[in-house]
Amino acid sequence: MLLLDIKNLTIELNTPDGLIRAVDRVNLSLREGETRGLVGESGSGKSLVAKAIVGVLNKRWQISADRFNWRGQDILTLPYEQQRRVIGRDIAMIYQEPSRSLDPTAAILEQLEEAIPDHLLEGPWWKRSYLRRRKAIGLLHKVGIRDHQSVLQSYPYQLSEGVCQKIMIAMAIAKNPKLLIADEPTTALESTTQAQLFRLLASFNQLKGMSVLLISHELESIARYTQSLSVLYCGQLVEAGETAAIIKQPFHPYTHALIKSVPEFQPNLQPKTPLYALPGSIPVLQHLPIGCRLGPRCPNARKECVKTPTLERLQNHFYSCHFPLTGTKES
Amino acid sequence: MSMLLDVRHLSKSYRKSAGWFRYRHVHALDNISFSLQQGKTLAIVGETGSGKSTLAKLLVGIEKPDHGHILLDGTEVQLRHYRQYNHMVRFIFQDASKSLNPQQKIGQMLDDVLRFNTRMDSQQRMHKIHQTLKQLGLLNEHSDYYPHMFSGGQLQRVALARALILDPKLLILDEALTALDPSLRAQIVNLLLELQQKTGLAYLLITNHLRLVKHIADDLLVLHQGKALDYGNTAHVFKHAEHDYSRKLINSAIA
Amino acid sequence: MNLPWITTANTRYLTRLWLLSAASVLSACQPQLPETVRSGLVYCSEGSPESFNPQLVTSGTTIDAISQQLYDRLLDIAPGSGELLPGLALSWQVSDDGLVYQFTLRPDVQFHHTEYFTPSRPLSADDVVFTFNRIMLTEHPFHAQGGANYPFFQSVDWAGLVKSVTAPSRTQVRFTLSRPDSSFLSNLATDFAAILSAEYGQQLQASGNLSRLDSHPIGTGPFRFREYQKDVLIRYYRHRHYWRELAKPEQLVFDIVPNNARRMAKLFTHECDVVAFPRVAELSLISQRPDVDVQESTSMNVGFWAFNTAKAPFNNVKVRQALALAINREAILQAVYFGHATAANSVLPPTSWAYNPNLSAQQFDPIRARQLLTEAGYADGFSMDIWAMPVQRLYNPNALKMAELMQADLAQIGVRASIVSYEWNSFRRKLGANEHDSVLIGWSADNADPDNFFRPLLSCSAAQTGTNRANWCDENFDRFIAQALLTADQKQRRSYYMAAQQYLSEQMPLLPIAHSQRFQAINSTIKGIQINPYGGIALANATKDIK
Amino acid sequence: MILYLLRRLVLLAFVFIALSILAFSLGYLFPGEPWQNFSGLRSASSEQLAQLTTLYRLDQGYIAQYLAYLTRIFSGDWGLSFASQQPLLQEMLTLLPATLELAAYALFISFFIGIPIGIIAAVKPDGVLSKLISAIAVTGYSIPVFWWALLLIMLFSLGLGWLPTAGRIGVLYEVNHVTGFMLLDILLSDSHHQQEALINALRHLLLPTLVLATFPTTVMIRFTRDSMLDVWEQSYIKTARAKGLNRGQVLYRHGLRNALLPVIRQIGLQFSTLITLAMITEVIFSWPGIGRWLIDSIYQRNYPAIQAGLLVISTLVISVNMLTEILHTLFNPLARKR
Amino acid sequence: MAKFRLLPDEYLARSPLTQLWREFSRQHSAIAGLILFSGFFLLALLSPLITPHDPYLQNDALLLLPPSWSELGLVQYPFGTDDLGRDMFSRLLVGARYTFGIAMITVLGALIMGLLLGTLAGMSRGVKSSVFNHVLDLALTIPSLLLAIIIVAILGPGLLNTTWAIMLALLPQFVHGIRNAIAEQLNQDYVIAYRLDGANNWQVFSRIVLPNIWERLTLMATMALSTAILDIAALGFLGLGAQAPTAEWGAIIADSLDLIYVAPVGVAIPGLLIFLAVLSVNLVGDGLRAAAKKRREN
Repeated sequence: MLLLDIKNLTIELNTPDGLIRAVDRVNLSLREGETRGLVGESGSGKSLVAKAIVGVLNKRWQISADRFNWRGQDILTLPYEQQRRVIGRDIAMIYQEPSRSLDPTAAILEQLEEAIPDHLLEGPWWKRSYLRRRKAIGLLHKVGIRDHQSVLQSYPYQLSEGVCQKIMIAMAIAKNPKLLIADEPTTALESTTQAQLFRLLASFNQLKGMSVLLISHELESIARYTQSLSVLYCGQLVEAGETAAIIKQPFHPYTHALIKSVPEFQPNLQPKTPLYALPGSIPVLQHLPIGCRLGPRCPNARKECVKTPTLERLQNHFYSCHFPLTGTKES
Repeated sequence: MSMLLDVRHLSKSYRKSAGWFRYRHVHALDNISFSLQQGKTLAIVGETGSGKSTLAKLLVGIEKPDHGHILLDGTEVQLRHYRQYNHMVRFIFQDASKSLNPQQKIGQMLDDVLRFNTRMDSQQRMHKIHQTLKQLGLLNEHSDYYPHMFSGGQLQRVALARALILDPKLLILDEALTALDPSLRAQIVNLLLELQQKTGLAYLLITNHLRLVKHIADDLLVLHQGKALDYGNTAHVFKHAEHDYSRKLINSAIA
Repeated sequence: MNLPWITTANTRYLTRLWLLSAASVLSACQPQLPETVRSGLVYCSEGSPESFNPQLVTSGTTIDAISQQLYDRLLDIAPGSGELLPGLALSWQVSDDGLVYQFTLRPDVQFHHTEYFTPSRPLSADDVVFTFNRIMLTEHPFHAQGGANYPFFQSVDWAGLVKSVTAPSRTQVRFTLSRPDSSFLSNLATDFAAILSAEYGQQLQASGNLSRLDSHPIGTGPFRFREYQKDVLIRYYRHRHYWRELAKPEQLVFDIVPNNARRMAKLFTHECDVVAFPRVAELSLISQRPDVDVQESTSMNVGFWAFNTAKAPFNNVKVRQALALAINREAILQAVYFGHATAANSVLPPTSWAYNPNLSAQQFDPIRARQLLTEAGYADGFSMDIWAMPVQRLYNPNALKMAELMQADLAQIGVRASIVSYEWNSFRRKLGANEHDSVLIGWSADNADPDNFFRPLLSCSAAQTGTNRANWCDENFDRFIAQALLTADQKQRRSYYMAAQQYLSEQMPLLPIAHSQRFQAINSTIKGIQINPYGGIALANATKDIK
Repeated sequence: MILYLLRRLVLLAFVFIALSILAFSLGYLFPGEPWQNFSGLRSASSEQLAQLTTLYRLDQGYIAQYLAYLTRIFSGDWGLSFASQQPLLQEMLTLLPATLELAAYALFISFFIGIPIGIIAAVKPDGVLSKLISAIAVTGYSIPVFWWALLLIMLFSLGLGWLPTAGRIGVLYEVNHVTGFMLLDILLSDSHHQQEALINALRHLLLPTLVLATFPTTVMIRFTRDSMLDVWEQSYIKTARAKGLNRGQVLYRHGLRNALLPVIRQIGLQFSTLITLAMITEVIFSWPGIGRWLIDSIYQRNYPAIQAGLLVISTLVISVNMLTEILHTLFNPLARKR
Repeated sequence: MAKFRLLPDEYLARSPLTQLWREFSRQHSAIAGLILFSGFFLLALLSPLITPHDPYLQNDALLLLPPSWSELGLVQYPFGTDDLGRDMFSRLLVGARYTFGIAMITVLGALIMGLLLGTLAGMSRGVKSSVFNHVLDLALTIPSLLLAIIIVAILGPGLLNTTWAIMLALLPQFVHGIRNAIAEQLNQDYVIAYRLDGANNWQVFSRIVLPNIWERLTLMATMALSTAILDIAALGFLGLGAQAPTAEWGAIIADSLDLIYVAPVGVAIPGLLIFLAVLSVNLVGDGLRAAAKKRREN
């Protein structure tokens, strides 16, 4: 069953100069127990999509979608409070800068306990606070923090980013969410810790069947831990499908460039030889090209590219390009 | 071939107050030695607290070492004399946007660099600026831009222009590639490699991005808590790291 | 309750506080006021008293606040006619040579009972002897208290005049003079000649607190002292054993409000029942209000501009005349007195029997003034200070404004005047030290005798004691007023005084500016307040008409 | 933490020493003889002068004099007031509570009205209500306090006749001076007319408090609003929302705590402004407090009083500042970091 | 095709200054404040030229004339005359010079002194600066008006002394603010980069620090200006500032206070002017702050 099914999600920013379409008709779906990567460079709108799912975008952003189903229920049509309740119950999110995502004035214990919903505590009410504490300690153990006593009494500034991120995860899994969205969870961390965290997320996915939406701008760091992949460029979905298939044979020039620019995916590349790179730079929000937004940078661009390509499907592999890198364009 | 940069037994410690009138000595760098040839790239990797940033500061002369010597082209460096030093070594910051004065146009900034360090007249300076911008794939018009008008990749080019305009022999890049988007990073990496081939520029790459190191660095130095663990040819260290920590670091990136 | 300081009693208060505060703060109606509040009278006065002993002071503010309320005198002055009436003295005899005065005291006059003094006996001759010996005898234990300064008595040369005060019996007091003095009885009736308690004096002497005699007063007047907070208020309670009819208000508070506008505001908000010296500028406005009555009475006073004649260039009579000619008095009368005053030609008001009607009115003639200055050798003018009182007085409701007007006038003749003002007490202190060039000040009569204007203001003796603001000492003038005192014949006295006035208008030690009316604004529910033309105000008979 | 407190105390001591040096040097800076400015005596006989010279060590160096001055300050001998010739310390001790009472109520209002309104304004920063509140706030802290006071007096006292214009209580009420705080004193008194006195005192209190509270309240509104908006943008708020807490819970548990921390500090800064404004308010409402007394002292050239007033007010202000800073540190783990 | 974004986009092309102005001009209240502010500024400059009457000329024939909207008023005297027959309108116009103009001068003086001291403190470190800190801490805790009152108590009342007093009273906050701003700048990467480029202290200060803190300086100046106006007026009102004939607004209020029932205009209008002057400064300051914040966000 599809856990999350979003069709044609559009997010627009209200500026004094007019509406800016930051996310342009993006489709995203997620099965139960699936780990999906959402890849895109800066300005691709990947964080916007994540925030739109969790519903924490501020008022300057306008969200619309043809379909925005969470477990079969279109949550955009729900009243605000109910929307919050559904999301709050089922979806958890962790962010790029864990230390800033924790309230600097509250002790970890307090913040962790707060994340534990009442309905998960089984026992008479007078035991609640004790149970809550036990549960908090249990959560810390789950994310691999052994020294719970000192951590619980600490304030965020006393802990390293890695530990903070683990606590964020602990808080996220406290309510047994169906979906965990991790928005660039490792950017601020040391490389040794990064691997630890990815393994941790993967283990929750495998052990508890929790779906994970992993967002990153580095393809290579998430390719290893995800089953499926969606690639965004400048607010447009360029390619989606099985991770392995995409890495092996990308259809879209952008995905292709992304993969080729990473030395790791090029085992035959000699050290100190030039990498494959798309020319130009990522356009800023205020100045997006019309049609296929990769157009100006695309090596294969032609006249047709001023029209936005539709999303095509080849088996389980979706792409959005007038001139895909392989096969013929099916009609 | 003489060494462009030769660092010998460099040590640096800081005093940290630990209560009333008591101080603790923190060894940021402990007896570090390495050398770098012209046209080569040395990568220094390590986690936060390993002494990477201290090393960078010592190399550009923001701070003075407690012990040890830094030899540039065979002569010991007199620190704090940036103006002479600048023709040899230039520093590139992690965040290009933060290293540029938001109130100053790029052209002015580059002009200042030339005015401080050379005796060119304004005509020559203008010419040099245009030349450098072109070299980095930027346009003359960009000199009228303010930093906020550039995108991230272009800013890194501007930062490179600032460094290269003095035709140095060595660039120190402090995490300068880490925060870039992959496609842009590839562009910059290509640019750096191209420059190295053309001009024989040497790079000292301070980073913890090991995948990149593997591709572009000739030599590798692993720092951990102020101490040098492994030092040698990149491919060799990747394959036969002696210390556990080095192995762990390498594995986390490659595995 | 885990807060230790909240006791049950306190919680009761707190609850009450909350209950009360919200609803009733704005409501003006207050049921069942306590008697001290209900019948209490608030008199808003213009300044703090300097002392609680009238012997030591001259200022009208102090006299208004203390004399009539706390004390009685041997003699009183009839408000209308100025005749002398029996006060604490039932009767008196004068010897034929005018040198011995004998008074018979009223029996059973009680002194105040207060927290700090309980009298054991009624008024006796000892008290009168004590009172006056304090002034006269330098060896008197209280004489040196307060700086041995008795300005009024010194200005009338009391010590030179009175040889002795004795008590032939408990009810008899005898004054022996060294020379006849026609103003002697009038001086005894002034507010300064209040009778103190000898018994209280002894008690203080025993405890060593001599200064309390002047700060914690005991008298025989209608009210007794309760408390004094400087610049805030004076509180009196009714004297329950007063020999005359008891005072109507249970409590009398002098609310000290130096600012005119604020005093008016308090009258309008009924925070004050009686307001001293309402601003003449607002009289028409005040009289339109139904809740306020304005009382007007003639008053013996004069506002003047005194030159420090001991200082150059003011020691030059031509300079003084020139300055006098330069002033446009008509403008001052309009702008400062708002027409509620008559231009003064002499220090003596026209209502006095000794007034010289032949004096020419002072001219406004800047051209002549310039000439005089040139003659005096000041063709280019000079710089001078005009000291202006910071407070409002009957004789000059706004000295600062008057000074500003004069500043502009003087500029016409090349005299550069700067205005100097200090807080009132500093002002008086510095004035007493004769630091000024010229000063805008004035005088209110204490009794009906013309001598009261001349001697305290312009005599040599007053120049030493500090009430002579012109710092003027002139033998000719002193001779006139001394001769006037030696004769009891009014006609003869008058001729001396006329001559003295003529002499003054030539010498111009001070420029008389105006004789002002006295006004009092009172809440229209208050009845029975009397203004005394010779200073002082009686509040004992005031009643509040409460609906 | 103890280390931090100790450091603060050392700083406090340092500041007080500097302050006392300033107050001491005022004795020389003011016109007149130093012995006059220190003792408050206008004139002294030669024996008195000799006595003062030994007591004040005027014949010795400045340091000895300063030490003698400090000794006197600590022993409570602050000299006499020029104007009243009363001991200054006692005079100030009776006046200070009046100022403190007024300032406390104003601070109370600014706290309990300013903060909630600031929060309301932050809830919908672009709403009409928020704009209205902002407009009122900017008006409030732009208005000159003395003019505002006069306007209110003109309206409520003279125009409508609702409220009195001056003083702490009707002069006909006699309240014993126990604590110096009027409402407390009335409650402590045994009078049968407590109730009437209390109403009367509250009526007197209303306008001055309102006037005095205007500035700090509006500043507090703006400050709270800005602080709240700032905090509301932080990612930990988003985290809290994502935890499933509702708006009120987020506001209460995370928003308020973080937004109010800088506000605590603000109170300390407000207090010094408050004292200044209280001085003007006291002058206009004839409030018998230390501010009015100090300004009167300037008119009267009452140098010993100015000197002492400066010392007391500055000490008060600095202590409150220090206290709020310590409180701020106590509540803010981030500040404890250093 | 690499430079498809060659022509700078309209918004981004602006220098930081024009961006600030653009954000500023979007706020109606800020623009209204700026217009009002300019009005007061011009008034302070030009008031002696445009007063219909001599503000100090006493006209004995026209005492306490009511304003011209009253039946008894005269058109030539829009706000009537005071109790010495001086034209109220002219006095109020000239008052801009004292209350507003002197406040500007005061702030300017304090700003220049503050810049000197703050720079010294900001660019030097060590023990010196820690002692300096404590002195500043002390000075900052004493409210400016109180400090001004004390200085006036030493120097004696008068407008000039008030100016000095307020200048001195404003100084600590300027020094503090400027020192912090400079210290903040000096910690920036671009300053280190600039030093590495070979810039000396003066070059760092003049080319980087100064252009980057002027915005903060302006903000500080607006805050100080509103304080200065209020302080000058308050001291004038208390009789410690401008003395008798000077047409300073606070002093006019104090003068007119005695006549508040007869001529309430004398209290109402100068107060309103002070209020508007402070309001305009505050609106400009708030607008500037909001604009700077908006610009940083974009």
